[in-house]
Amino acid sequence: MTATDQQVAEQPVREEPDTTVLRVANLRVAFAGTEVVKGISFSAQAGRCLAIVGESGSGKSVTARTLVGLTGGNSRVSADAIDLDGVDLLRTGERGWRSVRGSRIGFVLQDALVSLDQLRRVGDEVAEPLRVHGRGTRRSRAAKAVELLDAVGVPEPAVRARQRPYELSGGLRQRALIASAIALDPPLLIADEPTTALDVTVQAQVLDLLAAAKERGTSIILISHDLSVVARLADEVAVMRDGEIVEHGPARRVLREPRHEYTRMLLAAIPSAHTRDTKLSRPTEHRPQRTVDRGRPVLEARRLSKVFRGPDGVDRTVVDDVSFELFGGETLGIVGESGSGKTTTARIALAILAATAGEVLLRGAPWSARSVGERRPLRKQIGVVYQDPLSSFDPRWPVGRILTDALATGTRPPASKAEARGRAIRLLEQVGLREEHFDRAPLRLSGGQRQRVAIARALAPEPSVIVCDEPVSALDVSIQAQVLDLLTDLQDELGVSYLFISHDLGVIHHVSDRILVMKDGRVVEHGSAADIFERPQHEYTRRLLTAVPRLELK
Amino acid sequence: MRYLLKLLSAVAVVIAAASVTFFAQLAVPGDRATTLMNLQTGQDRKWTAEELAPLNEKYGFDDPIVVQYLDYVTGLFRGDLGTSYTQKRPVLEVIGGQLLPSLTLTVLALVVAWFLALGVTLLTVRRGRFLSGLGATWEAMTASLPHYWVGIVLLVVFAVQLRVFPVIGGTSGWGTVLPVLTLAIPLAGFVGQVTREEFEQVLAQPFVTTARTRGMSDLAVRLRHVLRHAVLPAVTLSGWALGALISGAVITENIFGRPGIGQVLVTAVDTRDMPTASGVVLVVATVYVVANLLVDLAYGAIDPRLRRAT
Amino acid sequence: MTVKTLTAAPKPALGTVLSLLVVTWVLTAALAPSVLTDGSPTAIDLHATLLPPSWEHPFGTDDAGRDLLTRVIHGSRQSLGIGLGATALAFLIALVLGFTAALAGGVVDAAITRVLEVAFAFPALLLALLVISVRGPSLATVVVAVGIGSAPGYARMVRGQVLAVRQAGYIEAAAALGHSRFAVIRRHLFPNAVRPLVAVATLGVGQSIVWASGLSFLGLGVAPPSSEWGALLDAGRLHITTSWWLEILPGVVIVLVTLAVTTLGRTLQRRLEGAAR
Amino acid sequence: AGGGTPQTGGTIVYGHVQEPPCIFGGWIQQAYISRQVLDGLVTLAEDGSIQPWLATSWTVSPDGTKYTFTLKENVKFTDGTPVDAAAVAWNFDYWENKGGNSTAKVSIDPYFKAATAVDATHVEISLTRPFPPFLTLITQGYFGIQSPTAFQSRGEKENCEKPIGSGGFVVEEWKHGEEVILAKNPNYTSWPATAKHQGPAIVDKVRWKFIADGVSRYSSLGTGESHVVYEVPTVNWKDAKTRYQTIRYITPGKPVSFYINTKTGPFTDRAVRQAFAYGADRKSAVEAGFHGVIPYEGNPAVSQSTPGYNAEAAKAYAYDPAKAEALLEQAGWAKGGDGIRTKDGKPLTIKLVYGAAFIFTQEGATVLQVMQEQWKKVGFDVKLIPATRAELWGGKYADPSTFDATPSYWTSPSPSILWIVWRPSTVERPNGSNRSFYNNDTLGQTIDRANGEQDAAQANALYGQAQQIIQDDAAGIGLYTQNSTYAVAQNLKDVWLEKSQGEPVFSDAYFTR
Ligand SMILES: Nc1ncnc2c1ncn2[C@@H]1O[C@H](COP(=O)(O)OP(=O)(O)OP(=O)(O)O)[C@@H](O)[C@H]1O
Ligand SMILES: Nc1ncnc2c1ncn2[C@@H]1O[C@H](COP(=O)(O)OP(=O)(O)OP(=O)(O)O)[C@@H](O)[C@H]1O
Ligand SMILES: [Mg+2]
Ligand SMILES: [Mg+2]
Repeated sequence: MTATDQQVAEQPVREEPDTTVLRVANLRVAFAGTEVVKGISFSAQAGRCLAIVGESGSGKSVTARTLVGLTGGNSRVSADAIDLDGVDLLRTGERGWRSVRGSRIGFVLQDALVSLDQLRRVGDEVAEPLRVHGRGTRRSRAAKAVELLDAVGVPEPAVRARQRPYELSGGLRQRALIASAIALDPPLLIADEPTTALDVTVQAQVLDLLAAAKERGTSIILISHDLSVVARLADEVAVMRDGEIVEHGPARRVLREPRHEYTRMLLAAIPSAHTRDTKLSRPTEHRPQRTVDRGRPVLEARRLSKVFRGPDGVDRTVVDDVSFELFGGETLGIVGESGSGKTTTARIALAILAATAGEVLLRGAPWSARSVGERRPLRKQIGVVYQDPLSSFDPRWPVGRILTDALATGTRPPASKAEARGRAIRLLEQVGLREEHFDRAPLRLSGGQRQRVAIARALAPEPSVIVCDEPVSALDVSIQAQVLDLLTDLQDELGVSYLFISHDLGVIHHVSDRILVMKDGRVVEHGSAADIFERPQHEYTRRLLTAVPRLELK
Repeated sequence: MRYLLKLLSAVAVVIAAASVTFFAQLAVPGDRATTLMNLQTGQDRKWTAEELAPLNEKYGFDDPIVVQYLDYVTGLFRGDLGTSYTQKRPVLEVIGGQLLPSLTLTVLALVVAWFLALGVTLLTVRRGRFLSGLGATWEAMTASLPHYWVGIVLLVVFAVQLRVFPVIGGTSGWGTVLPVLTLAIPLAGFVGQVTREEFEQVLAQPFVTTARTRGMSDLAVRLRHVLRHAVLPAVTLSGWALGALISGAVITENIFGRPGIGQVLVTAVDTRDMPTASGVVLVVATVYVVANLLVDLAYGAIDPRLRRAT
Repeated sequence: MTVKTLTAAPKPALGTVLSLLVVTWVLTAALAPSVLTDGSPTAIDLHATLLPPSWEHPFGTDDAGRDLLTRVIHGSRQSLGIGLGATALAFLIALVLGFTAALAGGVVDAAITRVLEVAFAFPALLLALLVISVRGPSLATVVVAVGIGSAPGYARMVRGQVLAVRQAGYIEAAAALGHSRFAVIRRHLFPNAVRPLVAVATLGVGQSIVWASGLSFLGLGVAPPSSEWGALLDAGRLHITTSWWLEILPGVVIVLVTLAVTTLGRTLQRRLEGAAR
Repeated sequence: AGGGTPQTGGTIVYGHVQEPPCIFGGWIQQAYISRQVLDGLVTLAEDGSIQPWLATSWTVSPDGTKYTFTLKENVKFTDGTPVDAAAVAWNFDYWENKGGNSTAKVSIDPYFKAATAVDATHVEISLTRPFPPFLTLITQGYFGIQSPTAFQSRGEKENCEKPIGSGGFVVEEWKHGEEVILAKNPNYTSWPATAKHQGPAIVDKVRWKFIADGVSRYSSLGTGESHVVYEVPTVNWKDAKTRYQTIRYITPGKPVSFYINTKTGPFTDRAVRQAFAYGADRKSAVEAGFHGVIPYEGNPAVSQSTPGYNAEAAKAYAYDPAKAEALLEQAGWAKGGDGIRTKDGKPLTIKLVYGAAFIFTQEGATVLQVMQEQWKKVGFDVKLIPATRAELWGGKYADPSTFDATPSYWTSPSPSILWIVWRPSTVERPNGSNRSFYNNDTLGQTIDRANGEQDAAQANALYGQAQQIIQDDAAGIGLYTQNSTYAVAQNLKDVWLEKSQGEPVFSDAYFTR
C-alpha cells in the first residue's frame, strides 16, 4: 500500500474537484428519537460510482432516501450540507426537492419488483419523470419512453412500453425502472440494491447497464450488501455499519486490503470456492474430515415428475424426470434459476406434495408411496427448513412452544413439561441461541435468529435428513455465514444429511458435496462440486458460472 | 364460454332467490285467502271455508304446492312473474313502475357516497395527525348513523327549517337530493373506511415512493397512482351495496314519500302477496347479480391482472 | 443546520381512550343500570310530560313523563344484547359454513358458495320481514333476523380466511412434522383463521345495533315498553319538530356507542394484525 | 277568513297516509278515495238525515221491506253510459252476491234480499226484514255506484285502478307508491244535496299523495307543497289550529275499544274484566298519549258521534284502583311478592295484542304503555304484543287462545254496527267479527229488535240498552274515539267532510287569491 493510496482514501473529494456532483457532510437521521444514520459524509463524482455497502439495517437505504428528501414519516434529518451542484437541498423545501427529483437525481428503489405501478403501462411509468417535469408532448414522451427502454437493452421496446409491469420479468422490470430513473439524464443516479432480487444471469445484465450509464458521465451511488456486485462497478466504496461509515476508499483498495475489522469480516463471510472447507465466520478454522456412507442412500428420488394445471387449464410440467440419491452425512446441493422446480422437488421429497410420477424412498423403504397415516410416524426421520422461517411459524406461538411441539413428534418424546423445556433450551443452545429466547415471539427475533429457530425445530425430532429450501437467501452475508456454519457444524457432529436448495452458486459451492443443476424442471447436470464448478459440461451451467459476480478485481 | 357459464350461474342465482322467497312465504304461518279477505275488509278475523272458497279457487291456493311452484317457475321462463293478488296487476307492472325510482335513488346514492368518501380520503389520509384523525372519525361516525335518523334530521333541517329542498319532492330532481343524501352519507362512511385502510397501505408501497422520486407532488401521487389501487375494495363493496340498498331504501322512501321497490316489498309481505314479493326478490337479485358483473368488469378495467383470474 | 420534522400516521390514542369511556359507560348501563340511575324506565308521571332537558331530567321526558335518560340507560341492555347476540349468531353460522366450505372443498364448497351467493342476492330486509312474520316482533326475533341477515357476509370472510391460512407456511410445517390433519386444524388453522375476525366482529356489534333500529322504524322491533334504542328513535320521530330531544338524543347515543365500539374494534384489529405480521 | 277572491282551476295537493291496493273496495282506505270518483244513491247530512244524491227521492213500503229509489235523470257515467236503475241493481248484486265488496255485504247482511230495476229510473231494493238503518248504511263509500258496462268490459286491473263512476273526478293516473292524480269530471251533474255548490268541480285536479311519515306530511303543508293533509300528528294539532283551517271528525261506529276475550283465560270472569276497566286511568292515558287532541271514549260499543249513543253507559268504570283491587281480591286473585296477582299458582297475565304501527300509531302505543304501568299497580301483568300487519291479516290472533284483549275499531254511520260486532256467534251463523267471543242472547235479541224498529226514538232506546249490556258485562272496554283530522291551507276554501265516514270532498273546493 502506498502513501498516495492512503491519501485518496482519506480525502477522495480532492482527487477531481471539478466533477463533484453531490457533497454530503455530517448527515444524521433519526426515527422517533433513535439515530440510525450517525453523521456520515461522502461525495459523488461525475462518471464515477460510489458504492455504499454494509449489513442489513446499517442505514444504507435511509441515507439514499434522505438524498431525495423522502426519508419517511416521523424522521429528523440534519446535516451540515447536502449540496447538489452547489445548491443546498436541505434549504429548498418540498418544492425544491420536487424540482430536483427525477431531473437532477434519478433514483432506483430497493424493491425493484414492486417499484413500478402495476396498473399502469410500462411506457407511462418510464416517461413519468418527463411528464412531471413538463418535458415534451404526450406523443413525444411516448416515443422517448420506447427510446429509453431500448437504451437500457429491453428487447422489443415498443411492445414492452404497452405492457404492464406484471407482464415483464424481474430483469426487464428492473431495467424499465432504471430507464425511468435516467429519463431526464440526471447527473446523479442512486441505485439501491438494484440486483438483489434478480437471478445471476439477469444481475449481470443490469450491472452492465449501470456501467454504461457511468461511461456516459453519470455519477452513480450504488447501494448493496453484496460485495461481489460492488466489485464489478464501484470506483469507490464506503462501508457502513450501525449508521456510520467505518471505512471509505477506492474500491480496489478496500476490497483487496480491507483495513477495518468489519470490512475484513464481510469479505471473509462470502461463501465461494475458497471457503469450502472452512468456517465462514471463523475463517481460520477448518472442517474436520467427514465420512460419507455411500452404501444405502438415506433419501432416494426415482424419476420424479410433477404436472400442475394452471388457472388457464394448461398443464405445465414443473418437475421432469428428476432422480437423485442422498447418502448419510452428505450434502446434496440443488441449484437453478427461479422457477426451475427446486422447491417442488423438495416438497415431493418430503411427501407433502404427491408426485405425478416417480417415487421417493426413505432409508430404502417406500416413502411417497405410503398413505398419509403410515407416513406420519416416519416423519421424524426427515426434517425441513424453509426459505422464509417466519411464515413457517404459527404467529401465535412463542419459540418454546414451537420447539416443544416439534420434540413431541420425535423419536423420544419428552415425558414431562420440564423435560421438554430442558431439551428445547438445549436445542436453542445448540443453534447458538439462549434460554432467554424460549419465551420470545418469532416476530421479535432477527432474521438470523429466526432461521436458527427453524433449524432447531428441524433438529428436534432427531431426523437423519434435513431438507433446506433456500435457508439463507433472506439473510445478509454475515448472518448467512453464521447459519451456514451452524449447518456444517451440525453435520460434523450429528452426521445429518442435507438436501440443500439455493439459487446462489457461492453458497452451493461452499456447502455441497455433490450438486444437481436444474433448469425448467429437468436436471441438466449433476456431479461432484469440483466437477460442476471446474469442469462444467452443460452449456447452461457454464452460463450460470460466468454470470456469477466475483470479487476478483480487474 | 366462460361468459356463458357466468350468465347461467347468474340466472340460477336469481331464480334460486325467487324460489326461496316463494317457499319461505309458504312457510310463514297464516292463510293467504284469509289475509286477502281481511285485507279487503280491514279486519283481522277468521273466515269460514265457504267465505274463503272463491279466493282459494281463483288463485289456486288449494292446488298442491308443487303445482303452484311449477306454475310459478315456468311462468318465470316465459317472462311472466304472475299477477299481484292485491293490486290485480301483473307483477312485472307493479314492480316496473317502482324500479326506476329505486334504481335512481340507489345508484345516485352510490355515486354520491363515492364522491364523499373519496373526497374525504384523498384530502385526509396521512395528512398529519389532526386531519387524518378527523377524516377517520368522520367516516366511522357517518358509518354508524341509522338511516332514518339521518333522513329525519336532514328533512327537518334542510326541508322544513331552511326550505332548501322540498319535503315531499317525490321523484323530482330536487326532491331526490335529501333521500340520496340519507342513503349516501352512511354508505360514504363505509366506503371511506375501506378505502382509507387500503389507501394507507398503498401509500406505503415502494412504487409510490418511486413516483415521488420522479418529482411528483403529493396530490398527483394520490390521484395518479394510489387512488386506482385503493378503490378496489370499495368497488367490491359497491356491488353488494347496490343490491342491499335497493330493498333497504324503504325507510328513506317512507320519510320522503317516494315510490320505490322497498315499499312494494314490505306491503307485499304484509299482505302475503306472494307473486309480488317473489317478483321483488327476483328484481333485487337481478340488480345484485348485474351489479356484481359490473364490479367484475370494473375490476378488470382497474386492474387488468384480475381480468384472467375471474 | 436544518431540521425537518414529518408527522406520523395518526395514533388513535385519544379516540381510544374516549371510546373506552363510552363503552365502559354502556356496559355499566347494560349490566348494572342502577349504578347510573335510580329511576325506573317505565315510571310514568303524567304531570311532567315532554319536559325539555334539565338538571333533573338531563335528556328530558317523553309524553308519558318518563325520564329519557333512564330509558336510554335501561334500553342499553337490549340494544347491546341485540348487537352481541346477532353478531354471535351470525358468526356461529358463518364459522360452520365457512369452515365446512373451505375444508371440504369440491362439491361441498361449490354448494355452500352458491348458497351464499343466493343469500347475498336475497334482500336482507325480506329476510327480516319473513323471520318476523313467523315469530312476531320480539327481542329474540330481532336478534335472529339481524343475525341471519349478516351471516353470509361473515361466512364468505371466514371461508376466505381459512383458504388463506391454509396456504400459510406453518400449516405445511406442522404437517411436515407429522401432526394429524385434525390437530393441524385445531391447533393452527382454526385459531389463526378466526383471530382477525375478532375485530370484524366488534365492528359487527355496532352495525347490528343500527340495523335493529331500522327494524323498529318499520314497527318490527322489540315490544314496548322496552326502551331499546331503536324503539326510542321510532317513538321520538313525530316529536322532532316539537320536542327535539326525544329523537335527537337517543340518536346521538346510538352514534356514539357505535362509533366507540367501531373505534375499539379498529384499534384491536391493528393490534392483532401488527402482532401477526 | 272571508278574504281573497275565489279562483277557478288549480290543483289541490292532498297528503293522505296509506295507499290502498285498489281504488274501490271494502277497506276504509279505499272508501276515502272512491268517494271522489263514485257517487252513492243517498248521502248523510250533518243533522243525520238522509239526503238525495243519485236518487232524488225514495219510498219505503209500509212493512219496511221495500225501498224504491227514483234516480236523477240524464246522469252519465264517465264512460258515457247512463246511470240507470239497471246499473244500480247490478251494483247491489255485485256487492252482495259476487263478492264485490265484503264490507258492503256485511253492512246490510242478512237483511238484503234483492235489487231490481222497475224501469229506467226506478230501482227497488227488497229486504228480508225491516231494517231502518239501511238508508244510513248505504251512505258509506263502499256503496259507490260503478258503470257495469265499464266493469264488465275491462280487465281486473283497470277496474282496480280506474273504476268508472259518475263522480266529480276521474282517476287520471295512479303513480303507484306516490300519488293518484284525479282530474275533474267536466260533465258532472250528480252532486249530492249536501254539496256546497252546483256544478262540476272548481279545481282542475287533485293530487292525492301518499305520505306515510307524519313529520313530512304535516311539514309539507308548512312549506306550501300541499294544501290539505290528513291525520295531523297530535303533537302538531295546536300549531295547526293557529295556522290553518282544521277539521276534526269523530268517526261514528265502534270506537277504538278493547275486545275482551270472554271465552278463555282470566277474562272469563266478569269481575276480572271490570277490575281491568277500573284499573287504569284510561282518560289520562289517552290525554297524555294524544296530547289532549283525541277524546277519551268510555263506551266500548259505539262512539259519541254515533246516533243512539248511550252517554250514561260511557261514564262507567271511571279510574278506581281501589275498586279494581277489591274486585280482584273477591275473585280470588291474590297479590304476589312482585305485585302481580296470582290464582291457583297462575299469574294474572294479560296478553294484549295490538296492530303496531298502523291501527296503533306511536301515540296509541304510548297510551297502552301508560295503562300498562297503571294496571301493574293493581296486579295485572299486561304483556303488550305488537302484531304486524301480516300477522293480523293472516289471522294469527283470530283464535281465542292467542290473546286476552285487543283494541280495534269499526267505522259505521249507524248504531246497527252493534249487530256486526256483538251479534252472538252460532254454529249456523258464525260471527267472526265478535272478537270478544261474547255470546249473549239477550244482547243479540236487543240489537235485532233495534235494527227492525221503525220508530227512531224507540230504536235508539234499544241500541242504548244494548250498549248498557255490553258495558255492564265489561265485554269490551272503551278507550278513545277514532278520529280523522285534517289541516287545510288558508287559501283553499270549502273542503268539507262527508258525514258518513269523514271522507274529504274536493269537488266544491276552490282556491282564493
Ligand atoms: N420509516 C422508518 N421508521 C423507523 N425506522 C426506520 C424507518 N426506515 C428505516 N428505519 C430503520 O433504520 C435503520 C436503517 O434502515 P435501512 O433501511 O437504511 O437499512 P439498510 O442498510 O438499507 O438495510 P437493508 O440491507 O436491509 O436494506 C433500520 O434499523 C431500520 O429499522
Ligand atoms: N401449487 C402449484 N400450482 C401450480 N403451479 C405451481 C405450484 N407450485 C409451483 N408451481 C409452479 O412450478 C414452477 C416451479 O416452482 P418452484 O417453486 O418449484 O420453483 P423454484 O425453483 O423453487 O423457484 P424459486 O427459486 O423462485 O423458489 C413455477 O413455475 C411455479 O409457478
Ligand atoms: Mg436497504
Ligand atoms: Mg423455491
